[in-house]
Amino acid sequence: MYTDKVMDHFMNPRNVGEIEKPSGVGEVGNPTCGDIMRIYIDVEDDIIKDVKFKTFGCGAAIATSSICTELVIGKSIDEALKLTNEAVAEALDGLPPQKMHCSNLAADALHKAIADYKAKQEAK
Amino acid sequence: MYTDKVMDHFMNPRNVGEIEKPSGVGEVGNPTCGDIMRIYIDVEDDIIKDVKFKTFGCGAAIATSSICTELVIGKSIDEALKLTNEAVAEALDGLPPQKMHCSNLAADALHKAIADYKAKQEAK
Amino acid sequence: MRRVYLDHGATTPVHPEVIEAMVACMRDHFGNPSSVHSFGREAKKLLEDARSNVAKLIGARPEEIIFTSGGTEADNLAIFGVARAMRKKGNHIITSAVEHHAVLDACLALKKEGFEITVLPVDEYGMVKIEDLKAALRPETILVTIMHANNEVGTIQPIKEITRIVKEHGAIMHTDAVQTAGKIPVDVNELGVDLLSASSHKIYGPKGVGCLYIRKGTKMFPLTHGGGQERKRRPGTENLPGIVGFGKAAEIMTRDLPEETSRMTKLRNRLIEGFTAIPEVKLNGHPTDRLPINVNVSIRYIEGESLLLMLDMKGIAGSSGSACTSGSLDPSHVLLAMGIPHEIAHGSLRLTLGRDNSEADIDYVLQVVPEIIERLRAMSPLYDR
Amino acid sequence: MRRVYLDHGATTPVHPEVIEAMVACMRDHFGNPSSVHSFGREAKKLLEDARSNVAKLIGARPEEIIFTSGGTEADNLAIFGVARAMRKKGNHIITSAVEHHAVLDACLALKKEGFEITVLPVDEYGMVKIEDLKAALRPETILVTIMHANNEVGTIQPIKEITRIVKEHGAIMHTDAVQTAGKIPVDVNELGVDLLSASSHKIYGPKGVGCLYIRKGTKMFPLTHGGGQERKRRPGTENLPGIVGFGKAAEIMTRDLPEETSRMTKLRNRLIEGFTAIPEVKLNGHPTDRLPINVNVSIRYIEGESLLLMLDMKGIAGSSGSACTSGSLDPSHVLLAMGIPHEIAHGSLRLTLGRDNSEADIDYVLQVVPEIIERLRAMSPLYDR
Ligand SMILES: Cc1ncc(COP(=O)(O)O)c(C=O)c1O
Ligand SMILES: Cc1ncc(COP(=O)(O)O)c(C=O)c1O
Ligand code: FES
Ligand code: FES
Repeated sequence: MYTDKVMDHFMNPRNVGEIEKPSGVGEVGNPTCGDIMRIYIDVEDDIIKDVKFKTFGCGAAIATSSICTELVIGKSIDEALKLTNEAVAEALDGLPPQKMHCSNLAADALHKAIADYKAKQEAK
Repeated sequence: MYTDKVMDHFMNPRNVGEIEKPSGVGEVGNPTCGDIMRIYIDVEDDIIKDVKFKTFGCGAAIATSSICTELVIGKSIDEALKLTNEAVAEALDGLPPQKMHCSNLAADALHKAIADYKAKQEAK
Repeated sequence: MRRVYLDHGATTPVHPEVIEAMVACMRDHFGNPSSVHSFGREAKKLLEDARSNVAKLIGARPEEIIFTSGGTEADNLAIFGVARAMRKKGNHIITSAVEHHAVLDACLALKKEGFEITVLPVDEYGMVKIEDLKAALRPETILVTIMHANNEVGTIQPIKEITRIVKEHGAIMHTDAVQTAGKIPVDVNELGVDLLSASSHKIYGPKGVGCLYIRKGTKMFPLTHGGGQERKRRPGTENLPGIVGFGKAAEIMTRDLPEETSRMTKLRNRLIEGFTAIPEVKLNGHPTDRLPINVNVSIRYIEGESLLLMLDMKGIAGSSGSACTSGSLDPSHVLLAMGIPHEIAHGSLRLTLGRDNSEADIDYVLQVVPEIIERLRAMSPLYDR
Repeated sequence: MRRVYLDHGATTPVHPEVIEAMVACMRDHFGNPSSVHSFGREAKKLLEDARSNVAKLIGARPEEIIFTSGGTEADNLAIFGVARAMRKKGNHIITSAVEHHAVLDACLALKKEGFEITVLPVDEYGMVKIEDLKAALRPETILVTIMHANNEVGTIQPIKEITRIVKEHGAIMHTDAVQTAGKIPVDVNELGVDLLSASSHKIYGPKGVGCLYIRKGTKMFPLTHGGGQERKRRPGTENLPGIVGFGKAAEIMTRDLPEETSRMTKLRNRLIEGFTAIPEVKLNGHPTDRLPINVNVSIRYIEGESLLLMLDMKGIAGSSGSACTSGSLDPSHVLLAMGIPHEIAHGSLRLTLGRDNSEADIDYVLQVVPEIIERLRAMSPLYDR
């Protein structure tokens, strides 16, 4: 069902956890299945220094969460905002059709975390 | 499907053929399946001395024709008239349910032959 | 005693490689293809490999194949499925008088649901006439279902031409290819059909499995409801060993088709020559447009069942009409539709060849049969002369 | 790696004796049971022997057993068959919220045909309440279909009592016994039901075959049309190898039932104790009126699929909800009907035991599972503390 890359990220997820004092936090629930992801980002000079996540969801949800963190660490927030669900799925060598919706979770949560960061910046 | 007795009478039918100058002949077509039987009887002093048959029909039709001839040779025509389809089927150790109608052929043809004989007698 | 099986049109022996594949499936990959775990994934792989093999046999794409419990279910699924889905568009269905009961009886059942059914007649060879089809098509015709080759007399219908006309008219075309898929070349795109039924047990696969080819975009309802298997078109835990067997059989048939076809044709022609040399024995069905495995003759003055029984005592297995209707007393509806009189239809014999038949088998049959015919004719009141 | 199959509720390995019987059937008795000749008669005998064995498993007479392509078809045949035959008498059907999709979806399809469907709720254990049934019965109720035991949570319904009420009311009673026939004692006369569905692949027989018990005198229409097989209630060439396998499986289950039941119950109870000792893990289904093979637990803060995948990496095969719906994203309709909240239902695990499981398997599972739960909880945003 899943590619080797999905299974690798599922069994050995990168960057699981929380960031003590995050620059931004985003949490989304997947409207299709009800699964949940929370993402923490640590931003310095508009560059994403660190990302951590927690996910309640299927194998694809956990794997996309994991690869998403890898894809954006070291990127600028503008670059990170360009990350699409398709790009996430592609980085995992694809997802089964009925699991494409799972890839939404990661990118959406990331975008939300960045929005949270931006809102906090403006509030300063 | 068929009992050993049916198969024996089918493979080695008794009294197949015609009688040159029969005392009576009966022919019936089976209303259920269209099969045909013709029976010839040779009667002397109201006793059936000889019987022959010809049958165009299924295995059960041939076997019942055969056993029917055996059952009535040597019998009086009154006794022969009492021969029922059930008795014919029973003498063969039974017939499959969907083949019970085949046993009609023999007894009906016999009764018709006897009627033919009687009619000829009266005509004399 | 020598046993010669000549009833391959009714069912075939299961090919040893098919049995092997099924045993391996049951022994090592028994999982439910819907399950997430490794047992399920292994089963799923076998299922999809089989689907590819069956698709290949008829030139289809794997995703156009829906597995069923046999040809009967495939026919019913096609006919009820289209009728119920297209009811708003029209209520007229066309079929032919020589279809298998799975098609005919499904159409009759739809009649009770308010559909109108036109049953096309056939000519003396069992062939549908194109003019009749053209005349029968109406604006409200939603489905035409005509078999590829007849199971009793072996006549092959001009499905490609029929389909062209049906498609031009805008109706859906189904063909029952239970007797052809695996026996003669069948290609859904060459034929152009929207739906095509096939069955495993006619081509050395196991009984109880078949398939319906459904061209992408064809609207139809399922017959049964439940789990989401087979793209929701045919729910229920898949008959995995059966499907794997069907897949293996399809693979073998695809491989051996050209060779077997020419071998069968030779044996068939010898049988036909031998039988028609007997007085008052006549070939039924088309002389050339016929299945390579099919011989069907009418033997005057003789009734079919007693002939079959006598053959059986000599180890020869044949049939009279189709096996499915052998419980019935009516003479074959196919022969009657071809204009053959009742009592001659009653005396028909079908011998259908297969991979296990040899020249020696034919020798044996041609040696044994004339005596049997003579014996039965001697018993027959119709054979007075 | 150790492989522990704990998904016998989804499907079972095929018993070696079953495989043997099927191979013998395919190798030596491949005939069509409808054929007149010796090949056909041999096949017919195997068919009827299997029918006797299956009948015996559920205390029925052989002539009351109709073979189908599985539990799904048996359920559909029962429900559509009665509905269409009894339409004139009434249009109301009662079922329960925890039925298998084969029953629920068939009922929903009938709704579109104008039938009224009452779906009885269940209590927290998944049990139908007798008062609810009584309240739902109407003069126009023609059919009540309630499963014998639930496939997901294992709860056994009081079918005997339910049937008594339904029969007093004059309606027809069907029960889906796919999860019970062969696993706990099932006797159609003791239960009193008119119709009962069973399936082969849940009891170490092959997939793709099942049966419907039809009490003599029960009026029903067929689902499909064609040859006269199975007393015209289910046409099509019989799946002989599958049926022979089902018969053998039924024979083995009849023989081994008491012993296996007590062995399964012990293993089940160990699993339940082990799981419920883990914090925030709760048993689903009835604590005592449950299948001896069924364990179903909700593990808070964890999602089912990822749990299954982790177990799978350790060689343990389980399921989350029923296998047939594993392609779907909705949490189990059974757990939701029992009042379990969405995200807890999402984190349910079903382990179903079988003949091949040992005490050592249970040891292994109970050793592996707590770590996995811990790992997944550590990843879960719901498990903040
Ligand atoms: C032309 C044709 N259609 C349909 C069928 C039915 O197929 P099955 O036996 O797989 O149900 C048969 C054979 O019985 C057949 O010959
Ligand atoms: C309770 C119940 N009913 C029906 C079915 C369907 O049976 P089958 O898989 O044989 O179609 C199943 C299993 O999938 C089941 O557990
Ligand atoms: S199913 Fe919910 S995220 Fe994959
Ligand atoms: S079927 Fe005609 S007499 Fe038997």
